Amino acid sequence: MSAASPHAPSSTVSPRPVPEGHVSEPVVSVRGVELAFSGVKALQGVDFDVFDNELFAVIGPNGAGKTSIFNVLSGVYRPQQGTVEFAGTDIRGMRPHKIANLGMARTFQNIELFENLDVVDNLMLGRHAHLGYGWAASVAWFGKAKRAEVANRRRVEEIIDFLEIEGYRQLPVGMLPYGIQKRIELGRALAMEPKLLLLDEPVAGMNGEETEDMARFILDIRNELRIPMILVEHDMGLVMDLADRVMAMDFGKPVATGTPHEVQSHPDVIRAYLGPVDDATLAEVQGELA
Amino acid sequence: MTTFLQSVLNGFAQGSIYALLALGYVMIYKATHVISFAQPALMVCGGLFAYHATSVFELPFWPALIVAIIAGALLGMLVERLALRPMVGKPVFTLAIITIGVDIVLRIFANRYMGPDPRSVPYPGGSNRLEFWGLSISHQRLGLIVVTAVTVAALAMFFRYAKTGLAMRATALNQETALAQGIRVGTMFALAWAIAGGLAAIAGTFVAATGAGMEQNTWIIALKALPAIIIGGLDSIPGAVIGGLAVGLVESITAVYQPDVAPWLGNNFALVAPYALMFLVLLVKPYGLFGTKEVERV
Amino acid sequence: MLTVKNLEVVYNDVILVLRGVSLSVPEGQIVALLGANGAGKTTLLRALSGLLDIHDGEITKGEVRLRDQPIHTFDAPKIVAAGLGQVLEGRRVFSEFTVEENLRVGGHTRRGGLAEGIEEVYELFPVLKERRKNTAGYLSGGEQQMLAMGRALVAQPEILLLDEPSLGLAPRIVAQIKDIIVQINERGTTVLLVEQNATMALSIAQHGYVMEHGKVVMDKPAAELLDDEDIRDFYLGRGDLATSYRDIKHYKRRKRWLS
Amino acid sequence: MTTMLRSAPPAQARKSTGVRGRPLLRTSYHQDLALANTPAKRRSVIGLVIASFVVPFLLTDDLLQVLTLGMISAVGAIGLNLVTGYAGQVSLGHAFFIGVGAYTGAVLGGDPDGAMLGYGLPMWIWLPAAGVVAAVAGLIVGPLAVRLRGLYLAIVTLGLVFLGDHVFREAREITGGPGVGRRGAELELFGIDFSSMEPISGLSRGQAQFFLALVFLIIFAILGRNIARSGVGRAFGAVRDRDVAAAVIGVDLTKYKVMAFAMSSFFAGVTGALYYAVIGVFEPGAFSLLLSIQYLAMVLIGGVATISGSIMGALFIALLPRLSQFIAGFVPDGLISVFQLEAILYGLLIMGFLIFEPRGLFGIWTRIRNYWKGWPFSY
Amino acid sequence: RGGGDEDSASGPGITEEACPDAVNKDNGCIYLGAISDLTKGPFAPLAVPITDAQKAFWKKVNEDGGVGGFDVNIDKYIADAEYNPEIHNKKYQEMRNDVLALGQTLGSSQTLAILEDMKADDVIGVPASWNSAWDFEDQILQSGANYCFEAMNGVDWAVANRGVKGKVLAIHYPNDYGGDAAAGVEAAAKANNLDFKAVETATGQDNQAGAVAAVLKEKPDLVYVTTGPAEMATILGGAAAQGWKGTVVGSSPTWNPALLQTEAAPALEAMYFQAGPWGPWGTESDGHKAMRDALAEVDSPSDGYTAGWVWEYPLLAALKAAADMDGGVTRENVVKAAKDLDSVDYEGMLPDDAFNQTGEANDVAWRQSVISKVDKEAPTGVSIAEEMKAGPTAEGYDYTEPCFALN
Ligand SMILES: Nc1ncnc2c1ncn2[C@@H]1O[C@H](COP(=O)(O)OP(=O)(O)OP(=O)(O)O)[C@@H](O)[C@H]1O
Ligand SMILES: Nc1ncnc2c1ncn2[C@@H]1O[C@H](COP(=O)(O)OP(=O)(O)OP(=O)(O)O)[C@@H](O)[C@H]1O
Ligand SMILES: CC(C)C[C@H](N)C(=O)O
Ligand SMILES: [Mg+2]
Ligand SMILES: [Mg+2]
Repeated sequence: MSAASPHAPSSTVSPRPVPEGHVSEPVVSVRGVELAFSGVKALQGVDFDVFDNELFAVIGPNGAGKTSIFNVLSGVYRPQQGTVEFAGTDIRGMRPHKIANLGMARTFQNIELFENLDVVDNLMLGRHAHLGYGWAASVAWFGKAKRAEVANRRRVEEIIDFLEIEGYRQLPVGMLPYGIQKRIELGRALAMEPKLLLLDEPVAGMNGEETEDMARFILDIRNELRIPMILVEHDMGLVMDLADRVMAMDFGKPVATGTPHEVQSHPDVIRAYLGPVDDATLAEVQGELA
Repeated sequence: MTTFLQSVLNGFAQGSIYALLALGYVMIYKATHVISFAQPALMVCGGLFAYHATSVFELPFWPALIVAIIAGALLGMLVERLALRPMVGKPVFTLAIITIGVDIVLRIFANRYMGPDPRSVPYPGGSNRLEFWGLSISHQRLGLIVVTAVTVAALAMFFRYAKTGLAMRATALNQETALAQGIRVGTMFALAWAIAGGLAAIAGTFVAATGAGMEQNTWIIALKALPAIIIGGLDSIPGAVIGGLAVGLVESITAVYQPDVAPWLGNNFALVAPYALMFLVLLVKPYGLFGTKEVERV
Repeated sequence: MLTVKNLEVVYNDVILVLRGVSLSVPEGQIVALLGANGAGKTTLLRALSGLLDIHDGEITKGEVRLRDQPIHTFDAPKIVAAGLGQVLEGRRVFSEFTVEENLRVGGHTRRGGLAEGIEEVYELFPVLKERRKNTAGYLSGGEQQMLAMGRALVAQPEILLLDEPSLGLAPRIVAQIKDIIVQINERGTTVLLVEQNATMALSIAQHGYVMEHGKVVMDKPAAELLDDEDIRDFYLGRGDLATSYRDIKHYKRRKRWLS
Repeated sequence: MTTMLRSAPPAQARKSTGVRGRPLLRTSYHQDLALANTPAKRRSVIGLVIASFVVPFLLTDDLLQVLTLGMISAVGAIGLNLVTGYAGQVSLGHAFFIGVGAYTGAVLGGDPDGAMLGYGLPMWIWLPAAGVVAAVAGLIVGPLAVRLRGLYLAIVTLGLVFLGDHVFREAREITGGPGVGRRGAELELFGIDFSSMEPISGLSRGQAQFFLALVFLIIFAILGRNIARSGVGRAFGAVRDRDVAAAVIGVDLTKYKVMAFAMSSFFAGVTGALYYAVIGVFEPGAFSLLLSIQYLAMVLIGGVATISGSIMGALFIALLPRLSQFIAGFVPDGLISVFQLEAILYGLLIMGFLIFEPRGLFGIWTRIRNYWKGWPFSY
Repeated sequence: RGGGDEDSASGPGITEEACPDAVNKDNGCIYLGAISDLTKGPFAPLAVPITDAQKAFWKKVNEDGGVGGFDVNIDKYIADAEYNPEIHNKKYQEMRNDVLALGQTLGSSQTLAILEDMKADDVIGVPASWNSAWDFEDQILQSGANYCFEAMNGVDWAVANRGVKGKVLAIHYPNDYGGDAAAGVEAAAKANNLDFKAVETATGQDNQAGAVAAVLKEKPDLVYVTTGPAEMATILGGAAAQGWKGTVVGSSPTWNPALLQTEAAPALEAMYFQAGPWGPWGTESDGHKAMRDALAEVDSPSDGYTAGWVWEYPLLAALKAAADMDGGVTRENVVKAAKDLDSVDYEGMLPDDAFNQTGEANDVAWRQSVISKVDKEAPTGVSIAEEMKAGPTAEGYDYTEPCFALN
C-alpha cells in the first residue's frame, strides 16, 4: 500500500465536514443507482451528493465501479434504477451531449483524445457547445463563424497558458508524450467551462514529479476556477491530501463516505484494500493510520 | 405448394454457392479485418482452373475440383503475398481498395483466357435429375449442397479445435498484440487467403458446371455474398452459411412471387431483395445475426 | 542473460528515440528500468521483442543478445519462441475475446499443457477465473492488467518484459502484482520491469537503470537508487516527506544529472 | 472562467513588425485561421490558378474534356472526403447520391420535348436543386450511420447503391432504363450554351466547359475548406477519432453523422448533375458499385481528410484511362488486347499508388514541400 | 482551336496521305469508325467476329484497288463501348472529328444515343443491329429484316411447324432491341390468336431468376427470346432443368455456337430455334464464299462474321457512289449518295433489292427472314430449317412507323 499519510489542513481552502442539513444545494445528487451488465452488477445502491466548490473523491479496488459512476453521470451508461440529478435536472438516461451541454465535463481513464487532430483543435472541441453558430454559418465562414472561431480561440489560448502546453499547439496529439496527453485531456474538459468536472485517474502512469504537476493543476482549478470536482484515483496519497470528502466503494457499493481521515480508518475500507483480515490486524492498521 | 417447395429447393442450391463465397469473405475478414473485393476474381479463376483440368488435362469432375481447390488456394496465397503483405498495418479501407485492384487485374487475365465465349465444366451425370414429391433437382445441385455441407463442417471444426483458428482471429483484432504472443501474423494472413481461395474455387467450379457456364460477367454472382455476410455477421462462420442460404432463398422466392404479389416493386426485384433483407436484419441487429459486437468502453 | 549494446532506434526514418542504450539483465534477476514519460522505455522494449517495424521504427545501430545469441535480427514470433515474453504497455487485451480465449492465445507458442498453464494463471489471479467466460473488453482496468500478465505467463517465458504493470491498479493489486513478479522470478524467470512506480520497482529489483531522452543516465544497484536524493525527488514523489501537495511550490526544477 | 487570464496577454499585444525573417510568424488568430496561412501556400495557390487559365489554350478539346470531368468529379470527391475522410463514416453509397443528383438535374433541366421527362428549367435552378435533393436523400440514410459502424456501414451504403440501381432501372420515364439511358440537363448559364459545338466568344466547347468546371470547383473547394476548418469540421474529426468522447464533450453524434452525409450528398448531387450534363448521355448502370469505388479511390489516392488531396485524387483517376491508353500504346500487341491492357494498368496503378504511397498524392506533395522547405539543408 | 487533325484533303476522316500499313501506298485514306462491344458486354462473342469480319471486308476492298483512289481503314478508330449507350456516346465524341463514317455502331439504343450527333455531323453509320427504327433513318444503312419482322416470322413459323397454340411469352431486354422484337411478337400473337405476355429481363446470367420463374409459372408453348446468348441459354437451361418443355425462338443475336459446350446444350438442341436475316456461315453464295476465303484463318466460325461482312456492302456502295459525285468522297456526299441507293450488290448473300432507301418504308422495307435449328454438325452450330421468306403476319403488316419507340 502506498503512503496514505494524514495531512495538515490546507491554508487556502478550509476543509469541509460531511455536510449535514447542507449549506448549499448539491451540484449533483445520485440516489439509489443500480447498473448491471448481463449478470455483472457494476453498481448497487449508489447514493452521494457533491456540493459547490467541493473536491469529492471516489476510491476503491479495481472493478469496484468507479468508472461506471462516471459513465452513468456523463450519460454513457443508462442505469436500470435510481435517479441522477445534475444542475437541477434529472439526467438519468439523457444522451451524453445533452448532459455535456448542461455543464458536465470529464477526463477518461484511458486517454480519449482525438488523436489525428492537433492540440488546438482538441481544445477547441471542448468549446464546441460555446461556438454558437450552425452549419450554415460554417459553410459561409466569413462573418459569424469567423468571429466565433477567433473569440473561442482566445479562450483556448488561456487554457494553453494555464496548463503550460504552449510548445505543442500545432502537433497532432497522437504523437505527444503520455503526460502531456493527460494534460490536454484536462484542458479539453476545462475548455467546456464546466459546472462539474470528473477526473478519472489523472495521475495514473505518472512519476512523482509529474504527479506533483497534476496535483498543482487540480488545486489551481479548485482554488482559482472554483469548479466542483469528482476525482477517481488509486494514488491514496493524492486523494487523501486533496479531497474534501471521500467515498470508498467495493463491489459496486459505497462502503464508506466521509472526510479522508474517517474513510481511511473505516474497517470496510481497509478490508476492501487489504482483503479479508482478522480483527487484530485491523486494529493494528487502524492504529498505524491514526 | 409444389411451386413454393421447388423455389425453396432452388434457393437452397443457389444459396450454397453464396454460402461458400460468404465463407471466403468471412475467412479473410476474420484474419485481417478486410473485406476482400478480390473474391469474385478468385471465384472466376477457380472455375477456370477446373475447366482447364477437365478440358485440357481431361480429368473427371471430382479430381478436377481438387485441382481447382489447390490452385485456388495457391492463387489466394500469391495475391496475399504480393499485394496485401506489403500493406500490413495500413488502414483496412486502403487494403479493401487494393483488393479491388487485384480483382481487376486477375479478372483480366481470366477474361483473356476465357475469351468472349462461355466455359463450362461437365458434371458427371450431366442433366440427370432427382425427382421426388413432385419436386426436382439436378444431380449437380445436389452435389453442390453436399460439398458445401462438408466444407462448412470442416471449417467449423477447424475454428473450434485448432489453435490456429483462434490465432487467426487474434491477428485480426490486433496485430501487434498477436505478434507479442508469438503468432506469425503473415502466416495467418496467407492461410486465410488460401482458405478463401479454395472456397472460391469450389464455388467457381460449381458455377461453371451450371447453365451457360462461366463467362466474363459471371463474377457478379460473387457480390451477392456481400449481403449474406452482413446478414450473418461479418466474422461468423455459421452466420456466413445461414446468410448465404437466406440470400438464395429470398432471391428465389421473390422471383416467383413478387411479380404477382407486389408488381409495383418492378421487374427483377429479386435481385435486390437480399439487400432489402439485409436492411431489415440490421435494423434489429446492428452486427448481423451472429456477428461479434465491437467492445466499446471508456 | 540479456544484453543490449549501444542501441539506436529511429522512428519513421527520422525521429531518433534511442541514442545508444546499453544495459544488461543477468539471468534470474529482476532489473528495473525507470524514466520519465517519453524517455524511450517502451521503445526499448519494442526493440527487444521485435515489435518496432509495426510502428515504423528501426534499429539503426547496436545489438541485442539473448544467451549470447544476437536476436535483434529476429522477427517477433521467433523472439517469443526463443523465450522472451512481453506484457505490452496499456493492457492490450483482445477486447472481443473472453478471458479464457485471451489466455489460450497467450499459450500460442506453448508446447502442450495449455490447460495446466491456464489453471496456474487462475491460481495467481483468482478474479480471472471468476470472469473466465466474460468478454475481456468489459473487465475493469485492473482486471485487464492481470489478464495481460496472465496471458504472457501462459507461454512460460524465460525472460519477461513488463511495461508498467502497475499502471492504474489499486494499491492492493499493485502489492499483489509485486508479489507475483517476485514469485515468477523465484520460479526462474528473469524480469525486466519498466515502471513509473519507482518505489515498487526498486523494492523488488536487484538493479536499476534510469533513462532520460533516449539514454541511460544512471545505472546502480536498486538499493543505491532508492537512496539517491534525485531519484527520490523525481520518481518517488513527495512520498514520506509528508508535505501536502498544497505546499509544493509551482516552480520548475532541473534534473541535476542532466546538467 | 475569467480568472484564468493569469498570464495570457491579449493576442494583439504580441503584434510584431519583424515579419521578414520569420515568414511563419502569425500575429493574429485571423491569420492563423486563414485559408492560405503561409506564404508558400499562397504562392502555390496563385500559381495553380494561373496555370488553370493557361492550360485550356494548350490542349485539345478531348483532353480538356477529361480534365473538365476530373474537376467536376473533384467536387464529388471533396464531398466523399467530408463524410469518409473527415467524419470517418466510410460510404460506398456515393454512386447513389451522384445518381440522385444526376437524375434530378436531368429531369429539371432536361429537354421538355425529349423522350424522357424534362422540364427545361435553367441551370441556376437545376444545379442547386440536384444538390438539395441528393442532400435530402443523405439525410434519410444518415441515421443508419448512427447505428452501424465500420464495414457494416460500408456494406449497408453499398446496399443503397444496389437498391438505387434497381429504382433507376425501373423508373423508365426518368432514366430511360438500363441499356437505353437519357440525356443530361441542358448546360446553359447566363445565356451561354456550353454544349454547343459553335465557338462561344472565341472559346471552343472544350475550353468553355473547362472554365465552367474550374469555377465550380473553386467555389466548392472553398466551401469544403470552410466546413473543414470550422466547428463542423472539427466535430466531424471528433466523431471519427473517438465517438464516445465526442459525445461526452457535447458533440451530438446523430446530428453530425447525419450532417456529414447530407453535406457530402449535396456535393455528390451537384457533381452528378453537372457531370452528366457534360457527358451528354447516361444510363442507370453508371451508378454502380464501380463508381462508388472510384470515388473512394480518389479520396484514398489523393489523401484522406484533405481538400486539395481530393482534387488531386479526382484528377488522377480521371486521367488514369488516358494514361493507361498512353502506356498501352508502347506495349506490343498480342499478349492481351489494348482494352485489357488498359484495364490492367488501371488496376495496377491504383494498387501501386496505395502500396507505395499510402498517404496519397497529398503525402507526396507534403514530402516534396518539406524537401524544399529544408533545402539546402536536407540531403 | 481544340479538335482533331485537320490535315485532310477534303474534310474529316479522309486524308491524301496513305493509311497506316496501307495496301495501296498511293491511295489516300478513308477512316471509318467502329464502336463495338469487344470485352465484357453481353454481345462480345458476336461483336468480336463482327469487327474482325469488317476488317477483312475492307482489306479485301483495298486489295481490289480501294474506292475512288482511297483505301479504307477501319482499324484505327475502334472503340469498345461494352453495349452501353453512355460509353457509346463517349467513344463517339472522342472520334467524331476523325472519321468519315461509322463502319459499325453496335446496338440499337446505343446507336440511338448518338444518332442526333451523327446527323449534326453528316456521319452515316452501319448498324450492328436490325431495328425497325433504321428503316426510317436515312443515315443508318440497314441490311436484312429488322427484329420486328424477324419476330413475326419466327412466331408464324412456330405456329405452322411446332404446333404452338396457347400462349407465347416474349422475354426481352428492356431496350430498343428487346422492345422492337416484342412488338413483332405481339403483332404475330394477335394475328395467330395466341395469348401474349411480355417479360423484361436484364443483362447478366445472374439476373435471370425472374425470367426462369416467369416461364415456369406461365407455362407458355412458345418463348420468344430477345436477349444476349448467355441470358438465352440461362433462361432456357434453367426452365428446362425444372421440367418446362416447349419451343424457344430467339432473335438473331441470341445465338453463340459456344453454347453447345455448356450444360445447356441438350436443352438447346431439343427446343431452340433462331430467327435470322440471312443464311449462316456455311451457306452457298458468292458473298459467303468470298467471306470464308477472306477469313480462312478463323478456327471457330460464327455468324458474327457473316453479319459483319454483309452489313458493309451498303456502305461500300455509298462510298463508291460518292466517289463519282462532285467533290468526291466527303461526309456530305456520302450522306447524299446513301439516300439515293435503291439496291445494293450483296453478292448473293441477300437479294439486291433487300436494300432500298428511296421509297416509303411500307413499300420497300425488307420483311423476309430465315429460321435455323441447332445442328451440331454445322460450322456455326445452326443450319437452316426454313429458307428466306416472309410469314403472313409480316406480309400484311401496315408499316408506317417503327414498331417500337421507347418513350
Ligand atoms: N460495458 C460493460 N459491459 C460489461 N461489464 C462492464 C462494462 N463496464 C464495466 N463493466 C464491469 O463493471 C465492473 C466495474 O467496472 P469499472 O470500470 O467501473 O471499475 P473501476 O472501479 O473503474 O475499476 P478500475 O479502477 O480498474 O478502473 C467491472 O467488473 C467491469 O467488468
Ligand atoms: N511510432 C512512433 N513514431 C514516432 N515517434 C514515436 C513513436 N512511438 C514513440 N515515439 C516517440 O518516442 C519517444 C519515446 O517513446 P516511448 O513510448 O518509448 O516512451 P516511454 O519511455 O515508454 O514513455 P511512457 O512512460 O509514457 O510510456 C516519445 O517522444 C514518443 O513521442
Ligand atoms: C447484333 C446485336 C449485338 C445488336 C443488339 N442486339 C441490339 O440491337 O441492340
Ligand atoms: Mg476505472
Ligand atoms: Mg512506455
